[in-house]
Amino acid sequence: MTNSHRMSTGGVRIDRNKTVMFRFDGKTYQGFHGDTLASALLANGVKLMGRSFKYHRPRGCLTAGSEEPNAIVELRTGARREPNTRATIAELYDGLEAHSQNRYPSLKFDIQSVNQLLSPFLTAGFYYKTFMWPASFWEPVYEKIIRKSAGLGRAAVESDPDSYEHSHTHCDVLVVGAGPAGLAAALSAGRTGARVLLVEEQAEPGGMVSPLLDVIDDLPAADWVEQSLANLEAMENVTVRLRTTLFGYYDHNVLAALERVSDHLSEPEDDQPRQRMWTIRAKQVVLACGSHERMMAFDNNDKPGVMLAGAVRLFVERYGVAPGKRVVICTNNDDAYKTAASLKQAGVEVTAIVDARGELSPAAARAREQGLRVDSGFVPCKAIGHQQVSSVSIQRRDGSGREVLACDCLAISGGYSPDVHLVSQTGVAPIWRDDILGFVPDMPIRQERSSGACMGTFDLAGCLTEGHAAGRDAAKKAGVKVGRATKAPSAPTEELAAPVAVWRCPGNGKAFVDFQNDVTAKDIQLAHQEGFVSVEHVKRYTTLGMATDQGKTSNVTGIALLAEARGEPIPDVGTTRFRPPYSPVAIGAFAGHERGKEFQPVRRTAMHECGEKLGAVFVEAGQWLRPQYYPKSGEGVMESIYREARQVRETAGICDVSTLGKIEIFGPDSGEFLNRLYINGWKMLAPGKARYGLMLREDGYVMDDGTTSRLADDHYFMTTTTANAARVLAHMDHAAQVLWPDLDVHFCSATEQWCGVAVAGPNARKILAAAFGSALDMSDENLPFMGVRSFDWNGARARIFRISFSGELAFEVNVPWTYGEAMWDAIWEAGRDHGLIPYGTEALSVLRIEKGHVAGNELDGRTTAADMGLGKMMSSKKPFIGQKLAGREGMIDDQRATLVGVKLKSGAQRLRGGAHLVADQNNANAETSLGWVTSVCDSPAVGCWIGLAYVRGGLAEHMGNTLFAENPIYAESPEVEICSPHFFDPKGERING
Amino acid sequence: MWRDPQPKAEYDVVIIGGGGHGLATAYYLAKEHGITNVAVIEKGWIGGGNVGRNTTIFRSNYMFPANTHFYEKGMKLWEGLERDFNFNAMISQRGVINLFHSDPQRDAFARRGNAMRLAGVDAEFVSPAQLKEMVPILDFDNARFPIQGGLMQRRGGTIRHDAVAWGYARGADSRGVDILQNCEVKDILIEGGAAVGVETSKGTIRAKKVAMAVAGHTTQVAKMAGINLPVESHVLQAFVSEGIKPLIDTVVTFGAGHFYISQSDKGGLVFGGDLDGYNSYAQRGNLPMMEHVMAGGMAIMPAIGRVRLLRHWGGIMDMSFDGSPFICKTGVEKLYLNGGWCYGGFKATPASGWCYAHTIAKDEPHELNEKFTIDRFRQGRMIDEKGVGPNPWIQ
Amino acid sequence: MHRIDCPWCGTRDEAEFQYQGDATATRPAPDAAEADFFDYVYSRDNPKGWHIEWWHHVGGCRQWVKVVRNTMTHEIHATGGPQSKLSVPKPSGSRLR
Amino acid sequence: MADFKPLHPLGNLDELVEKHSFFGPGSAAITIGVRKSVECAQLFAGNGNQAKIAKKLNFDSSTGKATETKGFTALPIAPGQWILISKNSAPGFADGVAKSINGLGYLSQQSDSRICLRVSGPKARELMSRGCRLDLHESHSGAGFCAQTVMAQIGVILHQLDDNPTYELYLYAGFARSFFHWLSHSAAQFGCDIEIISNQIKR
Repeated sequence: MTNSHRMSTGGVRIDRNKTVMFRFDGKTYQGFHGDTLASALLANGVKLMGRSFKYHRPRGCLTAGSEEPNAIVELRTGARREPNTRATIAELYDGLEAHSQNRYPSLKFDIQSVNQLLSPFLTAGFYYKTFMWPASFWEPVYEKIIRKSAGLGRAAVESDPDSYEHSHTHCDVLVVGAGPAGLAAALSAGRTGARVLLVEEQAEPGGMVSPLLDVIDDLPAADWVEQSLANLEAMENVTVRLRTTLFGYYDHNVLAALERVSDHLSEPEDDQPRQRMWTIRAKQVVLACGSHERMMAFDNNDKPGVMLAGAVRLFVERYGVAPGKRVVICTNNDDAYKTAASLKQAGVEVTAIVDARGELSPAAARAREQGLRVDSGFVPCKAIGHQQVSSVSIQRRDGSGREVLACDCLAISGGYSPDVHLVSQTGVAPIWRDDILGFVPDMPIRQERSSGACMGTFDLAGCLTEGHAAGRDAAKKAGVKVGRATKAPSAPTEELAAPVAVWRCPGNGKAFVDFQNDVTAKDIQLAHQEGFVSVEHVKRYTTLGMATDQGKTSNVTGIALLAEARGEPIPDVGTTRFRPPYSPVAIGAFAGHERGKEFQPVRRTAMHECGEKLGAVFVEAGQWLRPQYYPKSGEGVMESIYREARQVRETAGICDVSTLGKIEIFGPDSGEFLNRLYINGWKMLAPGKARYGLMLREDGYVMDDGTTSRLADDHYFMTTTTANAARVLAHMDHAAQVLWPDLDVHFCSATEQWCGVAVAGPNARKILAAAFGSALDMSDENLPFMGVRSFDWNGARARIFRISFSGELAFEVNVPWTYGEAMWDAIWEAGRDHGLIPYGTEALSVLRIEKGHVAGNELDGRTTAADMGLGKMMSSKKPFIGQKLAGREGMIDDQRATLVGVKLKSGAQRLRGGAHLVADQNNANAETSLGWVTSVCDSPAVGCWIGLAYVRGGLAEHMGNTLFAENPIYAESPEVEICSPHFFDPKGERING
Repeated sequence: MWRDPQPKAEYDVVIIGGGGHGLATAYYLAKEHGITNVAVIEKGWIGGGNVGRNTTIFRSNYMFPANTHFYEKGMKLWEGLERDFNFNAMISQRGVINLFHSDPQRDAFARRGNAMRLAGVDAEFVSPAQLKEMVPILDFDNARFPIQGGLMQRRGGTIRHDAVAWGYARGADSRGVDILQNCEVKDILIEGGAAVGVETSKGTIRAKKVAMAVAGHTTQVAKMAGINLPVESHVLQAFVSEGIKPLIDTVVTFGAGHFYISQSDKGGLVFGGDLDGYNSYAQRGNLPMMEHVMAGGMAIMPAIGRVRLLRHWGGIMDMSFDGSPFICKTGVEKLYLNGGWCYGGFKATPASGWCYAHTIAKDEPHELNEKFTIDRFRQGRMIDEKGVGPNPWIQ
Repeated sequence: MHRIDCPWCGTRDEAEFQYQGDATATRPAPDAAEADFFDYVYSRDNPKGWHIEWWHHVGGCRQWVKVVRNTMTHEIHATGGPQSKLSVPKPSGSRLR
Repeated sequence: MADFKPLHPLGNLDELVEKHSFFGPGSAAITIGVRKSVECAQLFAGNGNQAKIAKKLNFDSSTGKATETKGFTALPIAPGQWILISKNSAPGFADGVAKSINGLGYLSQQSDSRICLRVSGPKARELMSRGCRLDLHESHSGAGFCAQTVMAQIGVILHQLDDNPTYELYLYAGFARSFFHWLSHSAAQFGCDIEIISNQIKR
């Protein structure tokens, strides 16, 4: 059965010298380079390509393009398996492997096709009603059945091995579609010198033009198309992108397109991505996206072998494939006569042309003159055949003259619907035109215009003229000097007679409207009978137009049938809203390179490798990576953390603190600025000193805290928490630019100008003195607690801050970023004899919990300064952001949860963050919960598990009380004692060493 | 399904808004309080707002008691809903899992999970090993933010959203409630400091009580009565892929990016992320958030790369300034407010309708909704689950 | 996708900005009443139509850009710097939706 | 002790070149140059002094346009703010500038905060389009064009050096490796070479 339906000549897209081997459902076939999977299967006489969603009816391809509802397959295998791939646009490559889907055990014999027998129950809305007997069975029984039969193809379960990329472009004129109208538009716009981008979904331009029958500028259309493409590509100001689908028309004339870079290959080559997503900022847009042919609703209109007439012609002309050997054409318009002519020219038997129109149109008359049988006033009423069509029964519209015609291909044209998908996305309403039986776009409302078939212009000459004018108009409106008028490409004028409405042909069987979702004409009537009047309700109830083709071939018929049921004209029914994307787009393409480890950029500190060398385990802190702990060989996580914490208090530790946000602030009003930002005062801070500061949001809750130093009269250096660095800088931008532009204050981030280490522990001074040598006097006198000094150290400008998060004698040393490693090494070297160890964020946390210092866990955006025990810091002598709203009754309520310490009582195993504190274990509920534990550690310094917590009433009410740390998630409920959060060295004596 | 009546001159209660909440309110007014002389007034077609354009998830995994009890009431109503109105809404308790990716996040989730458990709501931690079993396509090997575990509510899940609107509509209609479609409220009539009816595109309709339930248009309608609310309207996008065979059996949310996902009964992957982030009444979103959401998907489930996005759309969220809703009386007598649902409105539908019906019928809130007042902001008693403060676009 | 004309950088994609809400609320004087601060933080007009709002150009010059934008159509009427005085346009026959 | 040896945020540059050069097909259509060091500072005009500073230092008043002076390039980045980049990586060049503006503004030392990558070659513009949302078409931006924008989620200051075109990208040091990873991977399809751009003066 090899290439039984391939004609000996013809096929402008295929290269007969390049044969391509491929497999479908395990069987090997041969096609040609340039084929689609659908054309190659048809060439091999394979008509059965899929099963429908609900009834599992056998289906062949209906169309030759991206609007295909039936012939959808699983393409490729393994991690590259792509479900629901339209065989009509899948380009053939050597070794292509595809499988039919939604069938078991095989495409030819599908067990679930018994659903057809159940079809009385599976009509519109079946989900909602049928499975109510009995309701209690829904979840355990029916749901499983429904879910198992859900969906079409199988997605891959392994990570997608291919890459995707994004790309950006700008143009004066974007032309969508390279059919005759689009080519004419791109040519005319291009000749004005405008920057033009032409995108075309197909691998080749030309659209629905008939390459041999049509004539443009006195050339066979195929030649004109080829010449036009060459002309466009020769223009420097024009870019043509084929295999590129414009799928979304977004705000401000930004459009998105998907370029299928490698889908026509077995796998991407040469570091190319699989697909590339284009974001296009176009000044003006010409939409020339054509139209979609419609099916007629007649019984069994879904049999394989029943196809749209235009698709039949494309298979013949593009691929040299005869979809059948004996073809019956049924139409309500003139376009199908082109199919007849094409088939005739290719030597395929056209048994009859069944034309619903009572009067012979000029095209019909010509066909008759050429010896073709034309049955005017007839419509198809039933397709007959087992797994594919073998004959069709036709009759007059009044029911008389019934006749059965044998055929193996039934080519149907129910008229053309202008493709208004993209233009609808701009908000343009489709308006109904009775003369063409289709919706066309209303007046443009963005910078776009429609031309050609998508505007309802179906004759070739008209398309060319419109396209040409649209291209020039777009260029002009984009601000390009368009110069003298140019001549539009020309084609012989055709007289197209009007189509006649044929929606439901006579019959009582299954006449499909939406093929993929198995929505029949009867379903639409039924939905209406059940009281669904709105087109949106009917869409949702029947699922009309909700399949992967978004109803491109079915919506108009569905609306027409609803109009019939409602007894109203079509415009009164209206349309449902088209939603982007125009055709389905791979999720990976939207993500682009932002996946896996690349989901977000990684920020590394200057000393990252120092940590690595010492065996650090890193942890994500926002985008940063920070050393979390430094396990020695054989050491567990906890052992490592507690060893590090213990060692800091015994000797000394070094910790990379580069990720803290750092902001340099300049100007005479800096002090005043800080006064307004922070709750505490700043004007009296002397140069060379640092101070802890707390800032609120305008609603009175704590925003961030940190240490800020005064380096000179008009120069401050602020630090923020790692997590809030960006937020604080934005907050300051607002304050400086919007609130107080009169303040002479200027600032910028210096987070990456400076890197820093904290050196903490009794030996810290000794170590740094050794490291600095004569560069800095480390004495208490020169560098007292909260003192700040700048100094030159080994050729680097360094800053040292005597501040302590751990409660130990501690310093933070900053040097410019590129000296980070050198600084680390120098201090490391100096600490060799003083028991210096590296410590990570976990030990840092242990140390600060022991001291009762708050951190991220305690700053959850719902805490006030008073909640944290810092109410007294709020100055009453000056105004600051958040001051007023922090005074609302609910925020100063004495029943607020405030910061306390918790100590695990002996006997219990451990404490965990997130536990709720209750007084009575036997009466633990949402109302009796007094608060929650924020941070915990098994404190080496205290000798037991301790934690920080917020408790209603705070220390005032609970000091010394025993509460339960209720933790149902872990099935734990240990006893804890409430105590001061200053567990260790409460008098703060250790900061002096 | 329901009648298409002409408006009467007067009703006991007029509900503005034929979305999920309005219809549910009418249903419970009739069923629980015997108040059937009720009209639900809808500008377009019923169920055309957020109840028809959400991602169909229900859950009650909140931290603050005001929310936990309320949403748990909703959960219980969901569980009995189908029998209640003899209509299959395809309720599927497939579980909702919030992934966590760091120790602080784990602790924050523990706090929430414990709050749920203490309120009698189911919650549990699931380990990476369990997650691998439940959601095999999660990426544990190459994640930018490694998955450490998840907080799971097994009773959470998904429902067929349209069925909810239709079920309530049918139930209300059969009890005598008039559903007036294509009827736009132009003004709220106030006499002597009390609401007495509405002016509509179909004429004046008087009412003993007027109740607003208009989601994204809450501030617009409230303004008719001179009420200014701490609410902004923002667009939230939703996405659905082509139908594929079952791949994801639960609802999964990514804790380190804006992404959540489930799979519908028809096989589509239904997913979403965060607000587009600017005031909007347009039911469409833009590219940056789309790309961001799908990057979130690819960050934790790189196998979905070749699954195709079928459609995306937007809904208008009535974002309150603390992320929590209003079901309360207003400064105007006999005028009631239901709004500020942010993007949590769908799952609240039954509880919202039930509590709102109570509030309207008794002219005082039920204890389940007594904290959902407008005054809470002035009092400084916000219910801010996210802790991001008065910035509705990031709530 | 919004394209916002930053007065300093020129027209840029929405992706470079962080939205910062209603720009018509003005911060009261420091000694104003709590109620005034309440309105500043919580009272919003939330118009369906023209809205004057802040877009912080974090991915560019870091200026707080004032933007007059339509919340129904997403159309932008005008942009200005942090201290600019912008107002909403008179009703026009825009068909954008 | 000897002076500290600086380490480039991309690590050992010789190893980087070794590892990444010519990893694409055919001859390289992209060259990514890594500047060994950048000597730069951020200049702020004090309130009301913007025009005075611009005049004093002969800055081009139009936004989006770099000014070349004898010793440095000035990239305007916000009203009254410029990034000054020393032409010969002279350390301490900012002190000279500070002196010449004589209290009209403030300088923040930023030499270590950013790295500089130079993108050149026949496909430079196409490579830039993979991440840059700006219109870099020749009709729109030429030599001297500069802008702050975001590429691959990372903030960059972009400076077009010539019409070939050649671009320089300045980005924060912490992002150096992430950005380089993205840039070099995006460049692979064109064929890409890595080179080190030495400084005329050693720091």
